[in-house]
Amino acid sequence: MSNNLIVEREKGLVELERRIAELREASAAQPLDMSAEIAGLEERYQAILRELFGSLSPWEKVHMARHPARPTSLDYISRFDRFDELHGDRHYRDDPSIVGGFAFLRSRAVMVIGQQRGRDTRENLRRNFGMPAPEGYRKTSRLARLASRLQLPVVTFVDTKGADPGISSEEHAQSEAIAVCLQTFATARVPIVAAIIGEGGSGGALALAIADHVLMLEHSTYSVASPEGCAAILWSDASKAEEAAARLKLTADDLRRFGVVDEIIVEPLGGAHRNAQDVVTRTLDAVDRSVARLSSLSPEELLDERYEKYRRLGEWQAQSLQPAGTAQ
Amino acid sequence: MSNNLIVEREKGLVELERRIAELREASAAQPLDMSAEIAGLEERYQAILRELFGSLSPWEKVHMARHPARPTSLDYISRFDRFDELHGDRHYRDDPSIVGGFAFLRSRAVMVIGQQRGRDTRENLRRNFGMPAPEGYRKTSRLARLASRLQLPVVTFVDTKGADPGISSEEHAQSEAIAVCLQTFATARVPIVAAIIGEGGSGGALALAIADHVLMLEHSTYSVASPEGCAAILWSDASKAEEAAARLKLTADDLRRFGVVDEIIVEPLGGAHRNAQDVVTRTLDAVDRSVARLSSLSPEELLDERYEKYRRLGEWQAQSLQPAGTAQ
Amino acid sequence: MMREWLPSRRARETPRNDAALWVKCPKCGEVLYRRDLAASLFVCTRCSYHFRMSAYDRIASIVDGDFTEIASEVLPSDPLQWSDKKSYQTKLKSDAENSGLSESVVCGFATIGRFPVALGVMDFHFRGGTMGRVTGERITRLFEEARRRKVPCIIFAASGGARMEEGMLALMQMAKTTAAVARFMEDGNFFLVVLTDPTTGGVAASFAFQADVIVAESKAMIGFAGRRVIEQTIRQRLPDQFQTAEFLLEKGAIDMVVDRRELKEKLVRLLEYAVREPVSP
Amino acid sequence: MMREWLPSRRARETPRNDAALWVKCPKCGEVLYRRDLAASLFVCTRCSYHFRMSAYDRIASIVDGDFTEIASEVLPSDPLQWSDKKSYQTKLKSDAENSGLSESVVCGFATIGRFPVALGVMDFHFRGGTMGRVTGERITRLFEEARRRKVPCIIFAASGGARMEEGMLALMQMAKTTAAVARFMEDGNFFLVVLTDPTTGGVAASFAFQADVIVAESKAMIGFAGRRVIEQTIRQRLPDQFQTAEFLLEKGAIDMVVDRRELKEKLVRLLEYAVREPVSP
Ligand SMILES: [Zn+2]
Ligand SMILES: [Zn+2]
Repeated sequence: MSNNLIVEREKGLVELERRIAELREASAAQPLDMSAEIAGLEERYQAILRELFGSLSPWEKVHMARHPARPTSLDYISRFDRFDELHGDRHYRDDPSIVGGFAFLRSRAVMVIGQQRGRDTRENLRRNFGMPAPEGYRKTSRLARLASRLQLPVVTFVDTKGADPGISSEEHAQSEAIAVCLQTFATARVPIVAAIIGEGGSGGALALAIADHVLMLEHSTYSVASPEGCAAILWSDASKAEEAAARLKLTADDLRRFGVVDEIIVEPLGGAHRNAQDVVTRTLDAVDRSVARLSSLSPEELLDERYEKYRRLGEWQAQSLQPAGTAQ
Repeated sequence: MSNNLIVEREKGLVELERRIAELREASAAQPLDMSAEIAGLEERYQAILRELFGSLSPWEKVHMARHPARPTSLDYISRFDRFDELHGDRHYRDDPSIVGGFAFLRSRAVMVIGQQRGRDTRENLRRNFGMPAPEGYRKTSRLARLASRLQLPVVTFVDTKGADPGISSEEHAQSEAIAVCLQTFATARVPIVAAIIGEGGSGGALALAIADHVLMLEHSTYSVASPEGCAAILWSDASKAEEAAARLKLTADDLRRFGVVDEIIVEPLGGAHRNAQDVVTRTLDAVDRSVARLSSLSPEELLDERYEKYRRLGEWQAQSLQPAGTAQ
Repeated sequence: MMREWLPSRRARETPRNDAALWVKCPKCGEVLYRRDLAASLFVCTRCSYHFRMSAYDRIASIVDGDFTEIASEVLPSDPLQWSDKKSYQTKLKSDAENSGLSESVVCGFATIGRFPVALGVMDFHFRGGTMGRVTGERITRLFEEARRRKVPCIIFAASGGARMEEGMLALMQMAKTTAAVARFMEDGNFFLVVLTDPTTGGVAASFAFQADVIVAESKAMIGFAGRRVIEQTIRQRLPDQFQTAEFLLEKGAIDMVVDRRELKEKLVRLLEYAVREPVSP
Repeated sequence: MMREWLPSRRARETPRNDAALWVKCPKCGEVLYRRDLAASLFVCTRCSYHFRMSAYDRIASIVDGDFTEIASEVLPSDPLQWSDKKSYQTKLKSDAENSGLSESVVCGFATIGRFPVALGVMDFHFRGGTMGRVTGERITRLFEEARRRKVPCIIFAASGGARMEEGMLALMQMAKTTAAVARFMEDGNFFLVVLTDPTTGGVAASFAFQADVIVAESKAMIGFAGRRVIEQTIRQRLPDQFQTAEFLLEKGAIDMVVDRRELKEKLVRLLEYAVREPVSP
């Protein structure tokens, strides 16, 4: 049994999908008209999909964001018109949990940087489950500085449980690595567009997400801490993660309302992996539009707008920042 | 037996020094006038000193530069009016072979950075015999950048056989660390004064010595490679180090003539360690004078002059650069 | 704020939850008379254990005299309408009562060794020093005002990280403070941080590690991930030394470790290098 | 320089000291026909071993057509009047005869994929690619002129380090080239380096590792200290992989490892990101 709620739910669907496919095949091979039967099954299938995925709770979205088949950074990056990967922090190591390099997005040269989890166990081990070490954040800072030097817009893909919490990461000053990354993004003299495509976990995610325009997939999550971590910290009980997920306001809708996210990319019913092709295309379109718009600004305008954006975020007075749906 | 030529030579002197001291003591305790005898011995002592140390060959200077009692960076730094050490490369490690921090030199705030070998075996092990690892050069770059930000002049003390040639130094990109150090010094917007106080070995020494004014102690050496290394590379025979020392033009006089060094600090007969107090004082005076002069320049003037200085150094045409003494 | 602010504020002494006259040192077990402990800046006179210090005690121990607080009118609210066992509002109120603070940081201007400085002091007694919107807002205003005044900024960090109960709005304070710090530093101003026990998570990973000079108090626990999280991840106990100030010094992450009793003198020395023009008394 | 420069210069092919028609691959032992080897850019057709390449062969393999050399009138002299078994002058002469070069670097301007670039190519066949005064002077002039023209600069590094026979004047070229690179880059110009076998010492530790993007050829030996020096220091044999391009990639020191046969295409791709405006043909 998978520990992913969504994967579990999908298991029933597989049987239905198989039956529809079989009927279609039979129908094509026989003179018998089975179109009514097929249509009936398909209607039922769609109804089940709507029932299962039509309205996802925050906790369900957490599982959707972690779905093993959900498109990862490389699924987006490979759909750029071209990608030339750059490696290393120039000091200590190349961290495979961060992938970055030059790319063309529609005929526009950009620097793209993404957090990359594995798409199977082996890759997950190699990529440390998408949790960057300090070397990964230092690679990120280096590439962002290079982009700033060469006047290339920066595009980032955020998909991490969080920064790596291991011993050597502490020994190599994880705090410093993230802090410098934040400072680099805050001061880069080029447009920055970030897309939260999966799990956006804590400061380790934010390190790649200080941006002039932040996109977020409908079922992605972006959170001050993982629900499990939050529950452990506040209630010493990780099993209360579902409750934490609900309280943390980590959904795209909530964050759009708070102004943390600027634009939401709608996902197909059942999640991005059910039509990855389409989701990636629309995401890249949205990134492209933002980069195009931001490219008309001077570096000074960009920096001023970026400063003001984050300056206003979470301003203390604004009662209007409260999510409309939860107002009492 | 010491493997240091100078230390060996000093052994005979010790006996003479002891006898003079004994006579002095005896003379004070007795009514007998021994002043003539004492004067005679002292004259002899001075004569021997002149004979032993009056004119040092390049190879002898190599040994003088490595003399275990020769004042080290900390012997200079401790004579600043104040010193507050700063540590670490902020990434990986604090390298004890580089000592740096804020200091007051005569009432002027500066950033001081020096290569520090050990003054005994234990300290030598801790300080890696004064051979900096990449972390040491990264600490140096960090402090130089900080000085540039705070508009503090930079004072460096150079005393190293060379950069550490170990496995982990290669793994941590020693080349990159030195290259960045050079670039940082080339572009620092504050006066830089470097003093070659002991052995100036290769790129690992130069990393702290791109400066607006370079001082060199009379018996220090500053060389493209250690004589042993040079002999090993060119002749696969490290025992020809003495010959290499002569050829390499590594003495203060040679380098002053080439324009690599701007000013020579004269040492007492027998070397700096015979009157460290005086040598340190005169060195700090000279550093102070240079810093004072350079402080009147704007950052742009400083950078232009520094650029031109190194631009001209080793210019290909200039026959006049040939040491006068060796012209044929 | 008037000169009298100090004695009145100082009436509340660390550790606050212990109303007794005697305090037991958690490290050496020595029983210390509260007034002696305060006189030694909350450092155990026997083993030098550094008790966690309240913000106003800290300020009093560092500034020359007056301290002009800013942004004290910026007060926390409850953007997520958070409630678990208690509501977030209730937690804020009870922390305010226990700590005498309205948020996890106190910001203002003062002189230290006659140097005018911007001073921000975090307090672990308020929500574990976590950074909420108001923490971020106050720190941001401090850097913005310090930039206008062209004075150095000193922050005493003490934090469990970003505050859960304000969700992403808390995390965004990392971005906001970072941007303010960057502008402040780009103008050539001096930023010094003192890491006190404990400094972790979103505070460590934003403004704290962006400082020009990073000082840490003896034995302070400093890191990104919490000790428990790491132990759970690697499934083994960490050495005691791990994530201490002394450990970080060896690892090159910080500039120096200082005993609290020598801290003010050290800060003044450091200011003398960076500023070089103390005001006349 | 005229269009005809290439065929005449290319007559001299690597490896130069072997006049025979056949060359044996030092890695796999395959006997290769010299013309085939040249056609495959001096990469063994069987095992992909990359032979060291001469500067003009390299240039021919990279540029679109013409190459306008600069600073070829800057010629080495003998500042230290060096002489050991042979005089330095004699060594220079014999290296010049064997390599067809007047110094260890050839600098000039060309187009690569229609991008105008400054191009500096070091050659290990001249004094082991060591950096003397003229090497430094030529590279410095290249960066200065590239800065004036606002074109990217590409350097192919191959070096045993600073040249002993010119003493400290050789070492000072690290400072000189660094200063020129810094000025060039401060103006926002793009600097790319290709590390070829071997790149060590003073060249690795100055301009080579200052580049925006660092490419290395497959299996190239790259490091600061020479392998022998390290082995003598640690008194043990190093693993074969140590200091190879692939090793450095894993250690995060370089951006990518490229097979020589794909190098030109890769360089053009990289220029397209950094420059974005190739000239019309
Ligand atoms: Zn105690
Ligand atoms: Zn072969």
